[in-house]
Amino acid sequence: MRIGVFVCHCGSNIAAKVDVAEVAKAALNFPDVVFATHEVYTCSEPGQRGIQQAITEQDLDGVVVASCSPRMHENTFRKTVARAGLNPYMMEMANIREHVSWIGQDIEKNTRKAIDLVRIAAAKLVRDQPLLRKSFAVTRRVMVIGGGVAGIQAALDCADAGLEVILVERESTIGGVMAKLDKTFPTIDCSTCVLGPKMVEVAQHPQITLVPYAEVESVSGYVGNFKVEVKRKASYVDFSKCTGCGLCVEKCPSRKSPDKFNEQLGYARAINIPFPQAIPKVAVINRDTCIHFTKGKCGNCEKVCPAGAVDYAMVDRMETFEVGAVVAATGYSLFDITQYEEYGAGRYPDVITSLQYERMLNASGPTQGHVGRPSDGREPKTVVFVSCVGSRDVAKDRPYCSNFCCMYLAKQSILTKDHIPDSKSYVFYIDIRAPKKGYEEFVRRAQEEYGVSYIRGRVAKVYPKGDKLVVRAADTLMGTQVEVEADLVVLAAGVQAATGAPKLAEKLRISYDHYGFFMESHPKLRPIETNTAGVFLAGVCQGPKDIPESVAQGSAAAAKALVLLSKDKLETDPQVSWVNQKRCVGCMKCVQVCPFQAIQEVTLKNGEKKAEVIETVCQGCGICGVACPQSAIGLEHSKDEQILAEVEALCRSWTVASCE
Amino acid sequence: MSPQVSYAYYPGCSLHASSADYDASVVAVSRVLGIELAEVPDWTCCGSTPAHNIDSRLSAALCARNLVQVRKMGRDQVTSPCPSCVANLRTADMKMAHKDFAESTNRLLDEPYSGGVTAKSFLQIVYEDIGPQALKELVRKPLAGLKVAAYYGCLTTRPTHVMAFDSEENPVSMDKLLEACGAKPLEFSFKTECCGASMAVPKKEAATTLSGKILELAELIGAEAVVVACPLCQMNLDLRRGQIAAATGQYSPLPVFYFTQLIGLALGLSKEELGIAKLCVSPAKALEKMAAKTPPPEQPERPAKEI
Amino acid sequence: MPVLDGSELRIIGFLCNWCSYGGADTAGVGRFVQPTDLRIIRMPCTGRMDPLFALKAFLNGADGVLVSGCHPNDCHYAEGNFYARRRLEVLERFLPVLGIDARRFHYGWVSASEGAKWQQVVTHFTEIIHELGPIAKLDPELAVCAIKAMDGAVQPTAAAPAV
Amino acid sequence: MSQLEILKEAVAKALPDLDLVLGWRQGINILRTAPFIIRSAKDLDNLVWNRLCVNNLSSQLMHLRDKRVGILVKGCDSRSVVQLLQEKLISRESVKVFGLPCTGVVDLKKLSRSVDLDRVEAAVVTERTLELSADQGSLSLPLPEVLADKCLVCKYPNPVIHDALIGEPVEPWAPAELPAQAAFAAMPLAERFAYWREQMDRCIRCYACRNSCPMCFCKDVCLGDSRDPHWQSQETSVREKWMFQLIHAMHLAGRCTGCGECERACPVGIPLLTMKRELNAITQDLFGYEAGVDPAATPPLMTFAVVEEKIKESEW
Repeated sequence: MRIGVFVCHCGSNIAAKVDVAEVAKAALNFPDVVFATHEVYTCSEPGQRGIQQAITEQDLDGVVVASCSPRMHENTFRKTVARAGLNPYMMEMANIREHVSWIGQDIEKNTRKAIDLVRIAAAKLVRDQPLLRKSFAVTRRVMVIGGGVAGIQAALDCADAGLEVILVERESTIGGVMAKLDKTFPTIDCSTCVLGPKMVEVAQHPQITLVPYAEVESVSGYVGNFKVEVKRKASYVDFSKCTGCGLCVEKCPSRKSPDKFNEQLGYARAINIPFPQAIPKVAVINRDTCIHFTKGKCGNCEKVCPAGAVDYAMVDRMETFEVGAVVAATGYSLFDITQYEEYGAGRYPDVITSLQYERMLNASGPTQGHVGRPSDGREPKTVVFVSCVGSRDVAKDRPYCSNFCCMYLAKQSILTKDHIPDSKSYVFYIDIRAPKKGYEEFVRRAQEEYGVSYIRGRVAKVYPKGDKLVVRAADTLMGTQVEVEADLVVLAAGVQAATGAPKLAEKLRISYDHYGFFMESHPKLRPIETNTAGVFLAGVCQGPKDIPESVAQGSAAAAKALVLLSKDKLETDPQVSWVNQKRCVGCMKCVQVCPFQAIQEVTLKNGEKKAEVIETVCQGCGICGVACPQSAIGLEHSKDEQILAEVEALCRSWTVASCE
Repeated sequence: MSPQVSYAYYPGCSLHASSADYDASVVAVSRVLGIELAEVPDWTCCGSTPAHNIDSRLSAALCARNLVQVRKMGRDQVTSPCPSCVANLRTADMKMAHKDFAESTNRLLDEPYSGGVTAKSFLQIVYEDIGPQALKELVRKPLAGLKVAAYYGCLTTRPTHVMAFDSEENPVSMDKLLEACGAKPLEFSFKTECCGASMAVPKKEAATTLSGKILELAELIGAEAVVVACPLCQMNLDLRRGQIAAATGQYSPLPVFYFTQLIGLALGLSKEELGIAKLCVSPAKALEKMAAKTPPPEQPERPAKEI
Repeated sequence: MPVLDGSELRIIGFLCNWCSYGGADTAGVGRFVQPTDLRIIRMPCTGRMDPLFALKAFLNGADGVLVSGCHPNDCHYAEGNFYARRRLEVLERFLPVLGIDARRFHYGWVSASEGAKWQQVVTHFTEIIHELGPIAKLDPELAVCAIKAMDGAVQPTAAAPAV
Repeated sequence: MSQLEILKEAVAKALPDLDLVLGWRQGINILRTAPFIIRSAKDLDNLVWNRLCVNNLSSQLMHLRDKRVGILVKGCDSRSVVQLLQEKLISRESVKVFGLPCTGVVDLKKLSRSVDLDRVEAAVVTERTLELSADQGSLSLPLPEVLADKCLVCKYPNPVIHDALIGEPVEPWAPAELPAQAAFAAMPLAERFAYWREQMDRCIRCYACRNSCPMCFCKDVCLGDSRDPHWQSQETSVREKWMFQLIHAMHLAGRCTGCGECERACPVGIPLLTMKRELNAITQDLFGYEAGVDPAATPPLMTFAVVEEKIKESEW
């Protein structure tokens, strides 16, 4: 074999800490290396041309590039050698930047290490073989998990572009948090008026199948061909029959159900339609509070339902969908404000979350838009807003910023003035974060036009004094302590990952961070992709975002799904397992351990049983290879041969060293 | 009753001086609750407020010495009624876990401290080792719904990682114990506010204002008495009542009990045993009110020798 | 980090491409200085890690073997690290039977985002290996020099290569 | 009727439905028995069953997968059969198991220390002794001294699986402490490496250990003599020889029933079973798993638990 070695300076990134010329020189002593050189920027246009030139001139059939991490440029250089007529898999990289020059100070040691890494790469290359991609059919259907604004946007864009879409929503209606909002900043648009039409469009779109009140149970398969098992939770109402007339709700005698949609302000009936604009507009029975289920009596809803949609016998149903791509848009949940005991949330009824306040402000909310204190219904004249409750607080393990609280606090303080002209609002903040178009101006309006007092400082304590709540805080600008006697205290509850997010991530085989937010593939260059091909992210599930960002990411995720499914066929990664049937004794241990059911038992003409890999199903983990005692099954490009070559090359360098 | 719980007892300076009544009530209550207290022989200053602001190593050394004394008793648990002592003892024990710190500190000592002693506040052991339920069963003279504001002060539960007891912002242990004794603990938001103790000497008005606020809110919510678990809190709220009145312009008549005193009364101990007479602000009114409501004891006073 | 100065020992690392290899990259990008003894071999998944690779390395003179993959439940292939955990735990406990100090082998989990953790792992492991010193040699020098001869024999055949 | 007669009768009865039956016959001398294949009733005349039937016949089963096979098993041998079934390497329908309760077999290696095996003319096993007679007189040896180590610690003297149990089940005995194992356990870490290096140095790479191992089913595609993949070179350095034993050991992790055939077959007497026992102890401790007792179980390394109770992952 004729190997060429190309050592990269990466400007001074590598050259400053590794003697690249020495590395190239040493490489010439390695088996089969016939050419070695070093280049300032191997990845640059001239750098790549140099490689191609050498391949032709030196008649190379394998190339080692010693530069940055393969996670960075493996594809670049595979394409490079391919353009010169080599098989892309006849290229190996030695990571002498991230793993050497950037972490080691001693040039001599770095150089020795770099030489070893090149030695390893060259040794493996000797055992490499050309690999060919295969193509396989894809299912041109997308599943969007989560029907908030991000999910809705992703679903609509995919559907408009002609893909079939399955939209799975945990609640009985789509709309997510945005549907609960009264107005949106910085325009003070009516939230429902903006979102409503999109929700209707989802319901009416011929390409979209809406699966409400359902959760993802399990995910199998792989990019282009996922199988997603979805659990349709028992709602005890047949959605296909329910017209949303609401008669059942009127006649329901159980009036003490927690009102989830209204953030537990007031109560709902046991059978309930979350809100008038719900999509689909259907009722759901709360089994825990329904008199029929708890006491075995009643049955009003069943009697009055004109459509005969009520079905007490309903049970959870499993349904499996085959899709080519998945968009995760599962949104977020709120930080539990009772963890701030100094604010007395949970003990003092008039300390509420910003989302509860939003419901209060909302004309279709529990108070029909009338702002009243939960304790006595009285209209608050002094309202205090506290920012960063569960954000930017290391003590509560929530060091991150929730991104949009500053803005909605400005909005809510403005709306407060609209609702109660003779009211006075205070906002306690750490910093005001208003970086986007029209945001800063909006906050100024709150301060200047609406006379909202912004006080820079963290609130230390909230305590009742008579029928008022005293809010004590430091005013860090004045350097004094301030106390405000408030009628109502609104806490900007921080954003945290949706309940169950990590579980879903594990089902989708994507990573999530310490706080449960899903991990993007690359923070800068692949913010929509995940490390699992075919799974994309949209909205707050990836990290706190406001509405426009979530919408944009929804569209971006749709675009990624569309690109993926734009062709009917996808190319396989040829780095999959292969069975050498001459060695296979048919013990089927590989079949037993394969997580993807990618290996099957076949019977040869002579009646012998052998294992066989289904290339398009195999994901290339290599678990099988270790289970096979005679190494009959091996993962292409990571075969025993190849890893052994690496290990031995390294050990040889050691034994030789010790001999000198 | 025979002891079930046994601790080394570190009173700390206050309890042998300004708050002898606290000491008395702790000892008396312990007898009835079956808590054996073995006073640490030859204990010295814990190095609290005065020392640790100036020299944390010296402060730690002072604690370490006392912890060594405890070790020499063959014990690994020590209790003190003073949260400030407890905080300092615990802090020292934690710091001494670090090799370098331990070495340099032990150099100051005749006998090195090698760890292994846990300090707990007396409140904590009554709450955790006896508990409201058991306490309730021992009550002979219920406190007849006396409206109390339980005031924990800054140190009883903080710093959280040091004290590791009850809730940092809204502790409930004392409330539950008093409730078990028949009192009516009120929702009191200033449970852990600062009473200004550490500023009392350099900046008196800081202490008086802060203490004033605490009393003001207690009155506002209708408390008939304030109950504390810290000698310094007690001193600021009780002894400084005149100064507070001068600072705030209004005199609050609220008595300030040690929680051990009220528990003692509920257990049927005499005012004398509990040093009630030592309180500056007379608790007479509160006590009369209780007496008026209390039914006559169903059994005669426990003869002293039995204890 | 004393080991940065001491002479190097022979440490070989098998890293999962999806997490720890990326974690090592992250450490590099963050310029988290590490001992230089370690040589990393990239694996598709710790599920691919045959304990025999480690044993092969030890018998061939490795002073330490480090395997690092994705945190449990976080495997790119769902189950790879679960199988690895069993296989490698058995290996770790088997080493003392062979007279190899179990501390010469370490397996653990470092995600792609944990650059700082990777620095600690490498530093800590290298320190341990330096404490233990070189592993007992298996065979006399003659084998070594045979190998050397072999290496010498393999010389580039091409006309004066550009260096 | 003696156990042997009952056995012959049982085998004779089963023969018609079987292609062959694996049993023992007299070997090259009075003390040796050898495996042999029974095809017809007349072969039964050569069948022997006594304390000298040491071979674990189940190591042949993998090669006879396409036949209907009858097999004679002692308690220890039966565990191999169970393990093979568990791994679906053989099918239950095609094996008929004749179980022989056993009170231990004679270890010829031990015996050869005190007698010249080839000159023994008669051997009788009594309750407590082995009675040997040769031309120049006779010798009586206490059984514990001549029984195989594995028998002294045997937990399963009665076959754990059988279609026919020949004779009465025997009462299991308390496992003895094995001096060899104890000595190894006491050996300091540093010495163990040297110990094995010495032992492995004696290996002649004859692969008798592998060929006699009932769990070693790769046989002619074994990594030991494969050059692709190239796990092993042909050189006879300690490294290569030790590596082969490690391959064997790791492939047996969680599968080895401790039948001891490897060590018995080793012509240079490498204490392979000592190594295997240590390994088995590890899988036993980690996964509470004992190979070859439950046909329905899964070998521990062929599965996993999301939360491993016994595995304490390192802090770092």
